Amino acid sequence: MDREEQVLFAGFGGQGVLSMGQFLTHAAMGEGKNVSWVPSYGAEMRGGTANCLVTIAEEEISSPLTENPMTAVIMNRPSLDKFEPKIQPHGTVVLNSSLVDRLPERDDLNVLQLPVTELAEKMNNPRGANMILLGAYIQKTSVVSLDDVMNNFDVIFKGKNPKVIEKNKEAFLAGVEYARKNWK
Amino acid sequence: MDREEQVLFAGFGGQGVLSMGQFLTHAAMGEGKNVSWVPSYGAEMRGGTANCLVTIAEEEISSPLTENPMTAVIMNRPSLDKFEPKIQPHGTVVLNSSLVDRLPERDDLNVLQLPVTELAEKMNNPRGANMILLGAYIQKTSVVSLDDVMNNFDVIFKGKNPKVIEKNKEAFLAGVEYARKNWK
Amino acid sequence: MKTVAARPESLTGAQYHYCPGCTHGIIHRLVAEVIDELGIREKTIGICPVGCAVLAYDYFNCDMLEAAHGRAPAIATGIKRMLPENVVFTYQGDGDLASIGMAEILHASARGEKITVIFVNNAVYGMTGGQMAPTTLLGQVTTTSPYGRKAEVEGYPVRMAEILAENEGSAYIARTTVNKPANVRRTKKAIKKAFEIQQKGLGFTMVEILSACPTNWGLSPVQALEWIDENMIPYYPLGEFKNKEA
Amino acid sequence: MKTVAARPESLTGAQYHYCPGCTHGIIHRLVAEVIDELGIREKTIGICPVGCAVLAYDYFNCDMLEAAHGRAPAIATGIKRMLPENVVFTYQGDGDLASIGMAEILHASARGEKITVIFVNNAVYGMTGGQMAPTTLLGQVTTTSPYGRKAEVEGYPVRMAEILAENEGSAYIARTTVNKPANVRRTKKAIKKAFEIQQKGLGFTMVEILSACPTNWGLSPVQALEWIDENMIPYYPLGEFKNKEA
Amino acid sequence: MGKILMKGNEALAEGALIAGCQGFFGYPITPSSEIAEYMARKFPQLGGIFLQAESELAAINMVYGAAATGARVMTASSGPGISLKQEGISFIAEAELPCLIVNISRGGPGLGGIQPAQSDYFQATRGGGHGDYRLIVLAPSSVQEMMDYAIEGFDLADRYRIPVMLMAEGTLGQMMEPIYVREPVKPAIEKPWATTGCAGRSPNIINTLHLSPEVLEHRNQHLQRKYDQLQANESRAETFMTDDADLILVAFGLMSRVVKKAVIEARKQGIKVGLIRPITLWPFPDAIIKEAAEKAQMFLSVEISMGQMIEDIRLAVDGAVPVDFYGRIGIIPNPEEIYSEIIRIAEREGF
Amino acid sequence: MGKILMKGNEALAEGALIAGCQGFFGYPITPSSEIAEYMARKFPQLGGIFLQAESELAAINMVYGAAATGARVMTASSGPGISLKQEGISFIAEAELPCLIVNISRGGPGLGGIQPAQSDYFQATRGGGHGDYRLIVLAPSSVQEMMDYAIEGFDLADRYRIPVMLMAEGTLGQMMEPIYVREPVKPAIEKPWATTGCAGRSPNIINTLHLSPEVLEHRNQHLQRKYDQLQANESRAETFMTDDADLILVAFGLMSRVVKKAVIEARKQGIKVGLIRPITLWPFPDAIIKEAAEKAQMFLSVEISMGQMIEDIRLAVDGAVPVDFYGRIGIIPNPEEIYSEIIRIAEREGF
Amino acid sequence: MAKGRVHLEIDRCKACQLCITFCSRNVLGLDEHTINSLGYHPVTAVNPEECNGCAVCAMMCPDLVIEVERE
Amino acid sequence: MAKGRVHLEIDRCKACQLCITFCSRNVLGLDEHTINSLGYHPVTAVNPEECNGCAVCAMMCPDLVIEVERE
Ligand SMILES: Cc1ncc(C[n+]2csc(CCOP(=O)(O)OP(=O)(O)O)c2C)c(N)n1
Ligand SMILES: Cc1ncc(C[n+]2csc(CCOP(=O)(O)OP(=O)(O)O)c2C)c(N)n1
Ligand code: SF4
Ligand code: SF4
Ligand code: SF4
Ligand code: SF4
Repeated sequence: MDREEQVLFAGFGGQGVLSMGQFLTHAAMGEGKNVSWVPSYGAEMRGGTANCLVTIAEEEISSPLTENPMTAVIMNRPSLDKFEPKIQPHGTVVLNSSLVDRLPERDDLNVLQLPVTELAEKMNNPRGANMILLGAYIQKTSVVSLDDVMNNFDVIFKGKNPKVIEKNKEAFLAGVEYARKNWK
Repeated sequence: MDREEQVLFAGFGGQGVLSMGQFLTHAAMGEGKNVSWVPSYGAEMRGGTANCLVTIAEEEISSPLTENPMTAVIMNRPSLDKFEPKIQPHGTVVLNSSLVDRLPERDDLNVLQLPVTELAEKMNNPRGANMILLGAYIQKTSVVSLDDVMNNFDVIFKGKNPKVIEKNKEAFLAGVEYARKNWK
Repeated sequence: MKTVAARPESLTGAQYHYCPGCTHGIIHRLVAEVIDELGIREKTIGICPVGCAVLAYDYFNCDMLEAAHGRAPAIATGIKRMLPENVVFTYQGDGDLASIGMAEILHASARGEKITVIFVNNAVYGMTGGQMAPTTLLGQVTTTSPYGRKAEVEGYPVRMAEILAENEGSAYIARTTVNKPANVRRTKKAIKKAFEIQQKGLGFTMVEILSACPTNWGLSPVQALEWIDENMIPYYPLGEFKNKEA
Repeated sequence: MKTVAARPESLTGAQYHYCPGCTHGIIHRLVAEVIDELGIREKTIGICPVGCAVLAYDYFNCDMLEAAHGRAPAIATGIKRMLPENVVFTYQGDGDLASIGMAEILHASARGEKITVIFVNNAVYGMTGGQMAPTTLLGQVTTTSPYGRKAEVEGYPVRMAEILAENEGSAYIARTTVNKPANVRRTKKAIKKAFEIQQKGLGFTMVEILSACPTNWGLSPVQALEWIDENMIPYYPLGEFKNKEA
Repeated sequence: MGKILMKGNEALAEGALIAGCQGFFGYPITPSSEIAEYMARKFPQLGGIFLQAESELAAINMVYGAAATGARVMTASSGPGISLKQEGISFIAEAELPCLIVNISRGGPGLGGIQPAQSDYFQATRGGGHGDYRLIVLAPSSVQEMMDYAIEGFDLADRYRIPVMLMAEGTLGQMMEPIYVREPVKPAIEKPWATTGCAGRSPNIINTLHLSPEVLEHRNQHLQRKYDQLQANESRAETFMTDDADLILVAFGLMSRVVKKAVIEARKQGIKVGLIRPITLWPFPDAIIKEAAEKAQMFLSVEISMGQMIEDIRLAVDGAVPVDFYGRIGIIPNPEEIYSEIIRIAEREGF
Repeated sequence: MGKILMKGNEALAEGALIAGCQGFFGYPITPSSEIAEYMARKFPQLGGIFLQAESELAAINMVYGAAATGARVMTASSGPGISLKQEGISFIAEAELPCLIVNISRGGPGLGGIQPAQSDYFQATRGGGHGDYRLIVLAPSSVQEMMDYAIEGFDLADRYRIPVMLMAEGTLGQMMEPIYVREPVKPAIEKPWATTGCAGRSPNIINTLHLSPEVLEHRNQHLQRKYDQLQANESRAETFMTDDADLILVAFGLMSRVVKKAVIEARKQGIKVGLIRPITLWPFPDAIIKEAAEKAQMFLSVEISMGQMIEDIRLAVDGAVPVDFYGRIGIIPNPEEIYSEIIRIAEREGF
Repeated sequence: MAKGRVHLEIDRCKACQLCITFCSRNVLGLDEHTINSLGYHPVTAVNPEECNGCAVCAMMCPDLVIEVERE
Repeated sequence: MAKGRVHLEIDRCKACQLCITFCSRNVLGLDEHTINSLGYHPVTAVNPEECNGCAVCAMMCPDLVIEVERE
């Protein structure tokens, strides 16, 4: 298949996985890439898991869908159970180790872990867990350029309360920091 | 086309044209003939014209429908206007001359007239007009045997009030009588 | 001599298809007279129901629509929302309004749609040949309650004026009848009030009119008018149930 | 020690999918407790709505059907008419019952169907993500009344208990809430009364229960219970609106 | 017992009673109302349930509830009323609740006219509601068949757990013919899935919600297997003089009898013409038509519509021979008219 | 102006506003509700009318009334809601009231699932309501097209006095892509038939009742002529690498993009495969398919259903070449899956 | 002498007799000798001189048969 | 001494705090150190000895988390 980056974000309903995906999509679009963002929806409205798939490509995106993403950003255990078998061979998993109490069983995967729920609670920003994970993931993979993200932060969050933006930025940078230190 | 007798009964909504047709259908069935009765319906519920088509045949009836009946029993002027052009060549028209103030324009038709509305009012039985016309028509055409009809009268009207049956019989016989005298 | 009664301009004069003595005809005339008197014919849009009055678009001399069975209030809503300056009325029977169209009428009233509903309650389905209506009286024989309507089986007749008066959105709700001259006059007044309140924008307006169906009641036209007094009014009391102006 | 509170037998114990603090869960339990106490689990047939309670068939431990949106009362009618000895209840939200299902509930009530309706009024469409309901309060912000519901535009909230009490066929109609222990107890009593009156065959029964939707109200669960006191009860007064036994 | 004269609608209603129908839920509409009226008269004595619903929507959902109890139940309507039932029918199909749905059809679209038409063919055979589902659709052509197919309809419904639609032109509902009244039937099929109260067993659930895509797909595949089975086993048609026919007319319902008369007449003129009458509009008698297409030169679809069944004929014929169309709306063309059309085609094609 | 990131449903809603839509009447249902919500936010400032109806039935009839005033108006729904609109749609079709009806579709039958499906294809293209009528059915495949086709839909509706349906998989409504926002359009078509009050003219009547069979037939013939004209002039499809293709896949909507990716991949393997994407599901692009059938060896219909569009492909191909089917429900098959299917067929057939 | 005059468009009359019933001066009756184009014995003024022009007949006539003039 | 005892099925708890709010004896609280399988900090008995077995907590718990025993 054609090379495009397809990243899956998955977690509980309330963990902000859809926004993580949208953030990345916006950021990539800001860089002039072709993008698409496809959420799972509805069934997950009350509880359960939520996920979205982000595609980033240089060329026009033919299919915004795939069952087999290259990368999966996993916020809780049920999501790992569900998506581990579907990640592409030699793909990457980014794990919220606070809520995922096991490692992937497959040994071909590139595994990156960080305890974002705990980190977020420590920062007194429990809703910021998703941004921490996103910061770490972007820092590590450079799927979009970190500088561009930081420059565009306000644009991406356009219309949001400046305080909220500030909190998100903090969380994001904490993730970047964590990845720099721990994921070599 | 196959020979079957197809008779159209047509008039105002309240003139009992549907019952005329049903009576004939019952009578013919009583004689062991194959029969069908097809009403026009609905549109005519509130005012306007009503009509039904009776088919009587020795063989199984393939089509209970036709646009071109051999015979038409016509109770009012609008019905003549509507159906005159459709009667088969050399067909028969039986007319209620009380309410039809013209003769058919076609000259191939066999025309039988009688002033049933007046006759019925004279008999103090205004609802009996249809039975008068039917009596006359059956007497004249022998489409069913008069004896069979008379013998079956009560069966055909099964469930009806005996007084009503009596009044209908009177009217029917008045029609038979009229035809005997006037239609030679 | 001057003419004191003649066909109102808001009727086309086309011959009605109604049965002899059917009071739909009287009600049509009253609505038309009110439209004439208010001088609103050119901005009035009417909606006819499915029911005996289905052909009313041929009779009213203003813009008219023909609705699906029961949906006239929704159609009226669509029109009035797009054309708030126009006057919009629906004309509906009891099957149309109180049976299949129950949700639509209730919500038009709850929303306070600025429309006028002429609700012709004749306690039976006229057009389809005399089936039971939600307004059919207990004991009344119809083709689908052939042994007389029983509360235990078919439930109780619904009183629409009373129900709709419960809604805050209703601005004028009255019940009248046309079974004698005085009642005809009262009905016309109620219709006029309803149109006026619509024009003032106070909310939903409805006049429920007890109407005769001699054909399906199996009565002569004159008997049918008496039957309204004897049987309908006791269950369906006449009067104003809501008047935001009063 | 003896157990004084535990899962009733008439619940399966399956984990609810409801949001934290959603009082659907309390109401489920109360219905189940009443069924247990009346000993009717094996002859009860329940109908769930389309709405947040759409999966209630997984939660109630008796025969259950899942209805099309708003049609539960018609389905209940079909069942009860065929099985008059059984006990039939519907469980419906305000969108389900008061919006799309208005005609069905009104007619079930008018007919005096011997069923029990558990009507969960949370003033919003929960399942579909917080749109306006017919019961949404004036001024309340929802995704389809983003500037707050205005009487002039969206009309007035409907009071179903009051409307249905108008119908002769209604035998028991009450409005309660579950926002504090005393009200939970009253709600359970009302539900029990409704089931009992159904079993006595007196007619249609309904308990309207003011219920919290913390998610779509944008409040914490505890705040949501307070919101019921402060905003809902003033417009939707609690009480019995009809009791044929009383 | 001898023949008795009956109206089509009444014969159908009587047929339902013979089949052991215990409940009727409907809303009046011309030209179907006599079915309801007949039930209203008969059921009280028989202990069955007649209920006039507040609407067609309510009626079909009452059928949903009543059928879920395992009873044989039905509804009847026409045109606009059948459209209003589409959501409910889709639910019933997915819940696999056996029942009989009658469409005594009229002309559309919109309020249209109450005169006969066959223009609800697509709606009946393709599912006017949402999703992949099918009904068995039976098309009687005589008053006798109104009765017979009603009985058979209930039987098929129970055997396959499927809603069965009986579709007839308004005229067939309104006309009278003498018929033999059949013997009462005792329904024999067990319905352990019915919701009747869970005494002595675990609760039964009637449900059409499948939030998991896997389950949803599985349910659809399950239904599809049933439909495949029906297509293999239950499609039916009457053939008339098709063996050596150059031209085969295809028509259903009362229309087919008119066509038959025209065919008889044309045969007298030596024109090799035949008739196929689909009895099940779904499953459509593909195989019979396909086989006939091997010998015939041409087909003619005769419909009281602007051309709907012709698609099924073309799908069955699969390009082997041309398929022509003759249609009217609101008017059943008479035998003379069809005969002329046959002659016209025969002259043009040189049959 | 540059591209902006939008959700499919919102792009569609914005497209409607660009087209001069003045009224939205709807009832919430997943996965379409964002359209209503967008309108609720935007209309008050623009002076348009957003009204949440009490039901889909009410909504479609509000559209009937509002469209009758000559305004550009619309509704949106999904699955069960679209079924409930069938009576109203039949009325609107017969009354020839231009409007836009959106189906952001889900899986059925019954309540089914809210996951994407294309199983309302029959309902959309054959008329789920009663009577002979058609809608123009547009199937966008991207967020950009959600906007573009909404605009075009209003235009076609006005030009032909016909209801236009825009049908898209739920996923297309929910997903985001960057799009170019189009310039606002000024609707130019006069509507002298509209019911706006009869000042200065004789009354206008919007009616669908035709009690006389002759008038009814005449009306149906009138509609049919319009449909014939649409079939001749307005059917549209996108073709991709079909010129030399042995195997042509046919798919619409978002599904077609997945197929396109598989086609590109298969071409890399030297397999001669192409794609036809019907843009108008009705009028179906018969001619394009028929022409392609002259060169291709085989067709494959790829649908998120149990097989519906395949009938239209077969009717177009008319037996010239075989038409295979690949379908899922509730799940949009991914490119890998379609690719495998292509390989499987290519190996089997020796392409 | 008559203070009022009724004009009867008899081809619209359906002989329901509502006008006859409500006319307090017995001005109106059915014409048993005529059958109108609808098939009914239509209304006629049997005592035209009694008419006071009160217009009650027109008010009760469903079918727009009656126009009334008054002095 | 406690007259009552609560059994908490913590994996069902959604941390809505209704039980906590309505317990007049402050028996219950959230356990900030645990995350249950639903992802919440679940309820716990912080002052079990205060419980009088009134069962109000169970009455207000929407999620069938709480069983209560009383002496
Ligand atoms: C959807 C639908 N259902 C049923 C009908 C048939 N139908 C036509 S009129 C009518 C009832 C008429 O009764 P009512 O509203 O009381 O008016 P009336 O005829 O008595 O004036 C019915 C059931 C229809 N046309 N459309
Ligand atoms: C025919 C139909 N229309 C719309 C929907 C979408 N829908 C599902 S639930 C719902 C409303 C739920 O609100 P409510 O009844 O108040 O219950 P709650 O979720 O608040 O408990 C709607 C509109 C549907 N499933 N079917
Ligand atoms: S059936 Fe009844 S309501 Fe209809 S026209 Fe006749 S009298 Fe009037
Ligand atoms: S105007 Fe008055 S007095 Fe004259 S005929 Fe009419 S009712 Fe009688
Ligand atoms: S039983 Fe009563 S005292 Fe004990 S924890 Fe519950 S609410 Fe508190
Ligand atoms: S009420 Fe129930 S769900 Fe809520 S915090 Fe207490 S135990 Fe947990």
